[in-house]
Amino acid sequence: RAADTVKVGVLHSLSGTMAISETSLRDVLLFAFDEINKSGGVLGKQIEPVVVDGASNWPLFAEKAKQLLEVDKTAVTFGCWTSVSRKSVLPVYEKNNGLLFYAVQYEGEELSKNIFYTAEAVNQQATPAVDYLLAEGKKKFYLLGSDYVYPQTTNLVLLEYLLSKGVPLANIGGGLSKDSDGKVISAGKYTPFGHTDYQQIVAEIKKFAASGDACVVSTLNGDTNVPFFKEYAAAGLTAEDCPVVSFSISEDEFRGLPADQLVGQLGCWTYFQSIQSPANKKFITNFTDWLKTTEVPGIQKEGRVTCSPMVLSYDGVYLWKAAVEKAKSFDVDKVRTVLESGTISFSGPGGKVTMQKNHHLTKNVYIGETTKDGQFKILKSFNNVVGEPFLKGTFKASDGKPAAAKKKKKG
Amino acid sequence: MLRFLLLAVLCWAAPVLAQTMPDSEVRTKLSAAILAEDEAQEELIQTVGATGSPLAAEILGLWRQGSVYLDTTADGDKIPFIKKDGASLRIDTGAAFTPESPTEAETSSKLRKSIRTALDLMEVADPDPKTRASAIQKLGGTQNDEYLPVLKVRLEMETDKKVRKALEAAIATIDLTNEDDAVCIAAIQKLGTLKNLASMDTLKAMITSEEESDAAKAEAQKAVSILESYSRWVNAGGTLFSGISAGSVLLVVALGLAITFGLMGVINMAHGEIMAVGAYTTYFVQNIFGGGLSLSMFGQGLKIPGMNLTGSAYQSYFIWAIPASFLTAALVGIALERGVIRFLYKRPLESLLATWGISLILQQLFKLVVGPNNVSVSSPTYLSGSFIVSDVSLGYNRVFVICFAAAIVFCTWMLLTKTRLGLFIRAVMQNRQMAACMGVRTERVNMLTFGFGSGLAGLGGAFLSQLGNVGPNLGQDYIVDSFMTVVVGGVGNLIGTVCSAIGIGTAAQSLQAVTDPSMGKVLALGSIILFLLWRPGGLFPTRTRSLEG
Amino acid sequence: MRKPENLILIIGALLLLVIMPLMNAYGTAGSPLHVSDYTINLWGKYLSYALLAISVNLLWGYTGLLSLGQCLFFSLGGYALGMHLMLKIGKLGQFYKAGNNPLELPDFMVFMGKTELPGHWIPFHNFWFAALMVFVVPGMVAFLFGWLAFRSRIKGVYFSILTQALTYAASLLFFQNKFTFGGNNGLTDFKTLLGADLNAADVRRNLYIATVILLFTVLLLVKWLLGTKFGKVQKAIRDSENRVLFSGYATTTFKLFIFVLCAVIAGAAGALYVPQVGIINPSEMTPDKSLEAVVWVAVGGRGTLLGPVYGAIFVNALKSWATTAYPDYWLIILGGLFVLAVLFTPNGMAGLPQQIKDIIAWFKRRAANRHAEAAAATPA
Amino acid sequence: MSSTLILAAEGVNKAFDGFKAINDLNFYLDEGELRTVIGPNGAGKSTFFDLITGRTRLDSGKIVFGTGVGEEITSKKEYEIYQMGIGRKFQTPSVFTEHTVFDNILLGLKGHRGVFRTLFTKLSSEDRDRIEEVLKTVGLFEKRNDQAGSLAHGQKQWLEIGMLLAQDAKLLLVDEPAAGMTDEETHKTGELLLSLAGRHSIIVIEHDMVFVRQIATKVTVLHQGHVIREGTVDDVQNDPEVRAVYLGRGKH
Amino acid sequence: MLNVDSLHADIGGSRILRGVSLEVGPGEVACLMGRNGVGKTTTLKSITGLRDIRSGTISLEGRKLNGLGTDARARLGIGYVPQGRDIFPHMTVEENLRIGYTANGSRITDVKAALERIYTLFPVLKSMLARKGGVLSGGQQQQLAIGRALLTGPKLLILDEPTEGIQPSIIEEIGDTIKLLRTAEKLSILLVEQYVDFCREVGDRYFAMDRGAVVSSGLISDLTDEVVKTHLQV
Ligand SMILES: Nc1ncnc2c1ncn2[C@@H]1O[C@H](COP(=O)(O)OP(=O)(O)OP(=O)(O)O)[C@@H](O)[C@H]1O
Ligand SMILES: Nc1ncnc2c1ncn2[C@@H]1O[C@H](COP(=O)(O)OP(=O)(O)OP(=O)(O)O)[C@@H](O)[C@H]1O
Ligand SMILES: [Mg+2]
Ligand SMILES: [Mg+2]
Repeated sequence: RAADTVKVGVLHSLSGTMAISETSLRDVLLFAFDEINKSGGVLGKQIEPVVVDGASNWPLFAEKAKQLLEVDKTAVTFGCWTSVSRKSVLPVYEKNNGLLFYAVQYEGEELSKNIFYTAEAVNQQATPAVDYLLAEGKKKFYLLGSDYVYPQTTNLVLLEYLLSKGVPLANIGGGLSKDSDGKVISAGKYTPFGHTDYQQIVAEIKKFAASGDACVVSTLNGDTNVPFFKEYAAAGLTAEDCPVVSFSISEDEFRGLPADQLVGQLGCWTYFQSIQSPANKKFITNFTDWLKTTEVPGIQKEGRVTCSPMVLSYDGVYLWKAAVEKAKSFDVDKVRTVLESGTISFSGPGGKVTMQKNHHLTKNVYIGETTKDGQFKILKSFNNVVGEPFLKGTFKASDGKPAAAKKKKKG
Repeated sequence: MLRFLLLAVLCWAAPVLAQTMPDSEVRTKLSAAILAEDEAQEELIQTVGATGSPLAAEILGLWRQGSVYLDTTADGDKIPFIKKDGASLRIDTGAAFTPESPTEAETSSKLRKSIRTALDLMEVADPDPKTRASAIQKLGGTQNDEYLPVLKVRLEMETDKKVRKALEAAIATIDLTNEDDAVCIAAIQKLGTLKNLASMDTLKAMITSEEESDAAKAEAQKAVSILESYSRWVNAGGTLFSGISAGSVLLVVALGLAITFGLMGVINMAHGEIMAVGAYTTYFVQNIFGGGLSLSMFGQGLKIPGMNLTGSAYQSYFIWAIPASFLTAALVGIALERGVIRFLYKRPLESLLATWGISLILQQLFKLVVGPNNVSVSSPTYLSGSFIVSDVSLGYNRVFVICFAAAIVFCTWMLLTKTRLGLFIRAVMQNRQMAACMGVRTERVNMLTFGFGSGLAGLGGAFLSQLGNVGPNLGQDYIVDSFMTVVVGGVGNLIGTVCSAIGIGTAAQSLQAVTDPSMGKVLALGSIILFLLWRPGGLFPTRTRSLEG
Repeated sequence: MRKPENLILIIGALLLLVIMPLMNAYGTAGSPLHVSDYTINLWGKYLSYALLAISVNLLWGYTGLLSLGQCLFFSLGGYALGMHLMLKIGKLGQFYKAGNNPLELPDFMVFMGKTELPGHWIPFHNFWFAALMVFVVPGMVAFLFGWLAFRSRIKGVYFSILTQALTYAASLLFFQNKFTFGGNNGLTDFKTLLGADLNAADVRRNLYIATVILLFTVLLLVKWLLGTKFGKVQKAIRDSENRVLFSGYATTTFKLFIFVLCAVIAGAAGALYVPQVGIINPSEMTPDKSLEAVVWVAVGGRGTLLGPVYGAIFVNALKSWATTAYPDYWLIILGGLFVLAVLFTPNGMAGLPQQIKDIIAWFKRRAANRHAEAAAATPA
Repeated sequence: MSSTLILAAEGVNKAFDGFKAINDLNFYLDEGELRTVIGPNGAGKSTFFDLITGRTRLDSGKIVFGTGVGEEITSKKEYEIYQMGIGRKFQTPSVFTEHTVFDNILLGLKGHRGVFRTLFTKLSSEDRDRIEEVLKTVGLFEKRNDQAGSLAHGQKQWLEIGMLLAQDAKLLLVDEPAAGMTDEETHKTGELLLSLAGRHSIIVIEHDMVFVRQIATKVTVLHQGHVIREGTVDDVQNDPEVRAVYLGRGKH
Repeated sequence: MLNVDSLHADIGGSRILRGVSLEVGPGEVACLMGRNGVGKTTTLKSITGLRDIRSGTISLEGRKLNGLGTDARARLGIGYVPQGRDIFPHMTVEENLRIGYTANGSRITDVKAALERIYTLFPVLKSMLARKGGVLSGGQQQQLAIGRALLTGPKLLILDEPTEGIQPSIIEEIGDTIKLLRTAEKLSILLVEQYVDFCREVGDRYFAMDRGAVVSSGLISDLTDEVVKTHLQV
């Protein structure tokens, strides 16, 4: 039996704080494996998933990664959501020369030869979103995020980016932090994990937005979005007054938010469930059907949606399959060489994705606004955006003086 | 009379001149607008808006909320319609009809924004002063001098004090862009005296702007300093309010624990999960009032039908959810007490381990029964919105929490001090054996007390569903805070819990206001540490003469 | 009671210190006589946890001070060594290789925009300084905090909540990027320790052996401590602190001493833990981690010498196994186990043999009674 | 102050939430004296002991301990006062319930009480002998390996007396030693106390007048926190005020 | 009234009671005596249900109490004053008393009169109604404990060394009260007492215990110095 199966690791948190997000990725991965197995497997071998629970506990992630590589000897692992979980397993993959596919938007600034990032890089989410908002005539940007590395790094990039687009410092909200010489080094308002009280921040945003043309760029993470948006709605702020663009709310997270109070808020991802392509339709139908029949315990069957991290996980599986088939081997070095050749692509539910030499994908980026039913209506798309992990320092402030509010004199 | 005047006013102001339009024409225009695209659509909206017709207002309002539908007939025509009392009414004729394949008419934020402006203009004459004031403020914020005439005429006839103030501020804000320096300066002064905070950013920008005269800059500087000192007061007021409301949330969350832990001495690590039971109950009640819900329990599908209520009947779900959460959580609590905790009264420290185990089990059960994601609980209309009291905004939800906290504290206090049961509870908690010797049915009292404490936790959960996440981890977010509140107040002391909740809430919010949320939290914890070092028995330590006390 | 304890200590030491490493080094892979590198590494982790549990137990089980912040000291020890390991990455760092980190700063500092090494990091280049700090930092923090706390006679749940607040505040502080300890991601991707490759099997084995040695040293220390009069005073404090005070002992000093000692043990445990798991970050300091350590002690047997070791190994091994075997149900299994443990083994795992003996004795007695009754019932 | 005094309390006041438990109390004890304090329930007798041992802090007045100049003890910590040589038996027996009877005495045994001393000094054979001697005196030798928590009420009383003996303090404060003892045991306690007097200074609180008569040379009567009489047993017993507030009309 | 027949009880593996039998008739005061640690308190605790027994029967007015909980026994009419008082420390004196007459429901019909009687018996309690039970002096707590037990309106009152720590004048009054309760209200009383004179004064009957068994019993008039010497002295 062992001869015609290949072990594949699934390393996600199925318990603890991150389970609310990561469980769906486990589900879609199992679906992808079943789909592949039905159509003959990979190199004629059936995929045998090894599912382990990282339990939102970072040292446990490292332990589980070791187990997958050293005990189970999996050919590849799909997993991790948070950056810290990825950081904790990275040395393990490098030491054992393993292969990890990582599918969740992240801050970049990392490139390991053993990890392939199907995730959105900052330039596949944050900067296109800002481009869109600038085009919509937004002049003031309030940067809000959770107090950890992804938001901080993203906002560092965004600060450079906004300045490069001529947005004056005065129009960047959330607070600036300066070094001893008075030079602005970072911007944004940060709240701790599990923060539950957004009264003051919302009051601040309300003031910030009172003069119009403002928006909020939110890198708030997971759970904290709910209290934030509830407070936002309760304070009477709407997307018309001051839209919020969030990078961490996908359709899946939306299930926990009162969608009717959020209509019109923006999201930016490389996939939306509402994409009207045959590939996506097929994906959704097959996934829903699979959910009905699967017997894996603990899989939620009702009211499921699809979202970008799920699709990027799914894409990852097929990219790996394509690479293995091209390399005609499961050997990590061979698979990596093929993946790095820039020739492996897959036409997934979110459009065609291609693995580049820098271990990131080229893919389409979509901006959408939320609708009452918890979906996104696509407003704009950017095609074939090249993922770039190292962005900091690439945007230079525009040399034009910061534009002061123009006085409109009747001419 | 009023309407006539307004129409006259609007005629000057509207970008496209329009005569009073008969309803039929309004309908045609509206339906055209709905079917049109891009600029044409926006123009049509402004035209219809300028009529001031209440019919237009109604339909535009519906459209904005996404309640306008399109029916595509067999031959590809599209008919816009609305739904009213179960019937579908065509917009172009107002007649009822049976749609063939209805879809929602699309809206986008741009579109909604232009509808919003059209509606704002109409709302300047709305009978409700609040609506009027907010519409006026928005018009002022655009600094678009085309709106000036409308606002000025309105000012002449406006009697409501608040609306007048809004009108004056709006006019002054628009006047800031006036090229006549005198008008501009007058406007700056006006904004200063009106203490109009919304104009602060604009005024600040004027100070550094190269296009302003020095006199105007100086005036702006003065106005800004007036506004800044006023804003400090407003901020302080806001902070105080958010402190009290945050404290009330803490109180609602910790009160149940004050009973189960404070009075009974059970280190109840499952307190948070019992709150989650309350929150999930609210979610269930909401869905039963609405469209029902389907669960997949351990892979088995389970459909719970809903009552499909709408409007205020649906909105009243929360009123029902409150007692329901109390009861469900109380039942869960009683089951816990009977099943596990009653064996541990003599070993209080062990209750920590057992209830921690229970909390793990419950968390995973939530995941398996309701699903790993958070679920969505919407706020009923009466809990969203806010009062504005001299520029401090008091959210209804927050005011409600404060009142609610006060109410449950009062009830709990009455129960514990004024009833027989209360007396027995305290007796049993202080000396179980002796209470039994007095004839108190200790088993029953234990059960009821734990049930009551759990019920209170359930109420806390019902409330949190209005403010934050409802999901398997709900409890974990609050457990540390709950224990801290109870202990800082002095274990076993209800009044202490109240004071400590309000105190911690206010301190945390004030510290957050002067630093940032992360640092604020660190400092709040720091002050708790200092406080406990200063008063090692909590706010109201209990004393006895026994050596162990 | 004493005898089996000594026996277990000796057998345990032999097994963990000699046999397991030998089987790891010389067993042929795949044979039943082989212990894999993975297993060695895993046990290294469990045993560091066991050390942490011992420190919790010394405080809670013997002195009655339930610290819900013991992981703070564990993490501080871990961070102290982690900082050294971080600096030793040097030229192997990603940004150095990419050419934009000539100063060999830790990578996280580079991308958070730091241009020079913060002053308090500099001495950590030296291993011996870092090693000293592993003990000094947790010890100092414990001393300062304990001095304030015990001086104001804080005790019971108030002490627990206070320690919880402390570790919670510390975790939030370390969480912040500006605090210069790597924020949420913490310190990770260590490469070498004293010049040896941390990923090499023999280095791992040596780390494991170091952990075992420390574990048994601490166990012997605790055993000795309990036998002295100090141990009796300590236990009396748990019983009735006021009475001890009226017997002329300055309980504050006693508690402070034991608190600092426990912090140092926890710190050393953390320092051994970090190179073995490869990461240290603020989530290790959150209150629930410390609570977990308390749970190990309770499961293993509070107030017994070996209970915490059993508890830490058992719960963590169970977790390792169940998160793979039953990823969807393991919390229910673990939670259910805790409940059952509380209800049926009041003295934890360490008390289990005694409990079994008691049960057998009870059955015997009952049988004897039956016999006697039957004899009495038969009319003479 | 006279050099023969070992304890002097002057103008001591203590109020709890407005209730004056000790009211302008003046009390002097000579070295080696055995003094009995009686008084109605709630007169403030135990509170007086609390004040001496540092359990409660006084509101005003001062308490001086020691022969010669003496030392003010009112601001000292409990253990410091103990280390100066004041031992106390509490009214409700309080022992280390989870220690054996032997260890209870050991903890009470005279000796150094610092952290390092307790860590590194071994139990000498003299100490062991002393402990066993005390155990025999209080009749608990057979129970020496039992947990103190499992003792009966009266046995705990004895154990606490034993701890006091082991301490070998200069001043012994004994609160109701005979409560819960049989008449014979009460008598034995009396003899024990008498044998200690002289070498130690002792204050005994007691309600059992037979016992008081057995041990007392000088009796102090406390009422409402104030000394109302001081004198021999007979003086006190015949005092009408004492009879009214304390003894009652009975045959005492 | 109360019948206890060959009670055996263990604590932590060692046998404490070895076949204690005693009975208290209606309106009778029985004194249980014995040296320290012979098992008097344990006997009382077995009767009130605070301790599990191994064998033997306990019955009140012919009703078997074995298997009933402490609270049920209390409601059947057993009032208990424990050794060590066991006042509810954080409740006021008034609340401590209130527990007495509310927990047992209807047994006391005239609460006011009952309270008055307690106050005349122990005047100090009346002046301390608002004070927390835990701060009272030892003797005051003892008085409160007796008052509280009387307010449950018991048929059988069990007192464990009630005179301990109480000033002489009040001991006398307690004695008088016991006599009064016996004659006027036909209350049965089981009294543990070390103080032989007190027993002689109030008792009808005595039981002397030694090493967990009743070794001598009879009418109080039989409690000669001889008996005291052999059974109550070492
Ligand atoms: N902490 C306190 N708070 C309030 N009142 C107190 C406190 N401590 C003592 N008291 C009161 O002070 C008075 C004196 O109590 P104390 O215990 O000294 O009496 P005592 O003379 O020892 O009586 P007894 O003979 O009954 O033991 C009592 O009325 C008591 O209620
Ligand atoms: N919890 C316990 N564990 C073990 N032994 C106990 C326990 N409680 C009491 N004993 C033992 O039981 C015996 C009888 O105790 P009990 O309290 O009934 O004595 P008593 O006759 O009431 O004595 P006293 O007059 O001192 O109150 C004593 O020898 C005591 O050591
Ligand atoms: Mg007293
Ligand atoms: Mg007794």
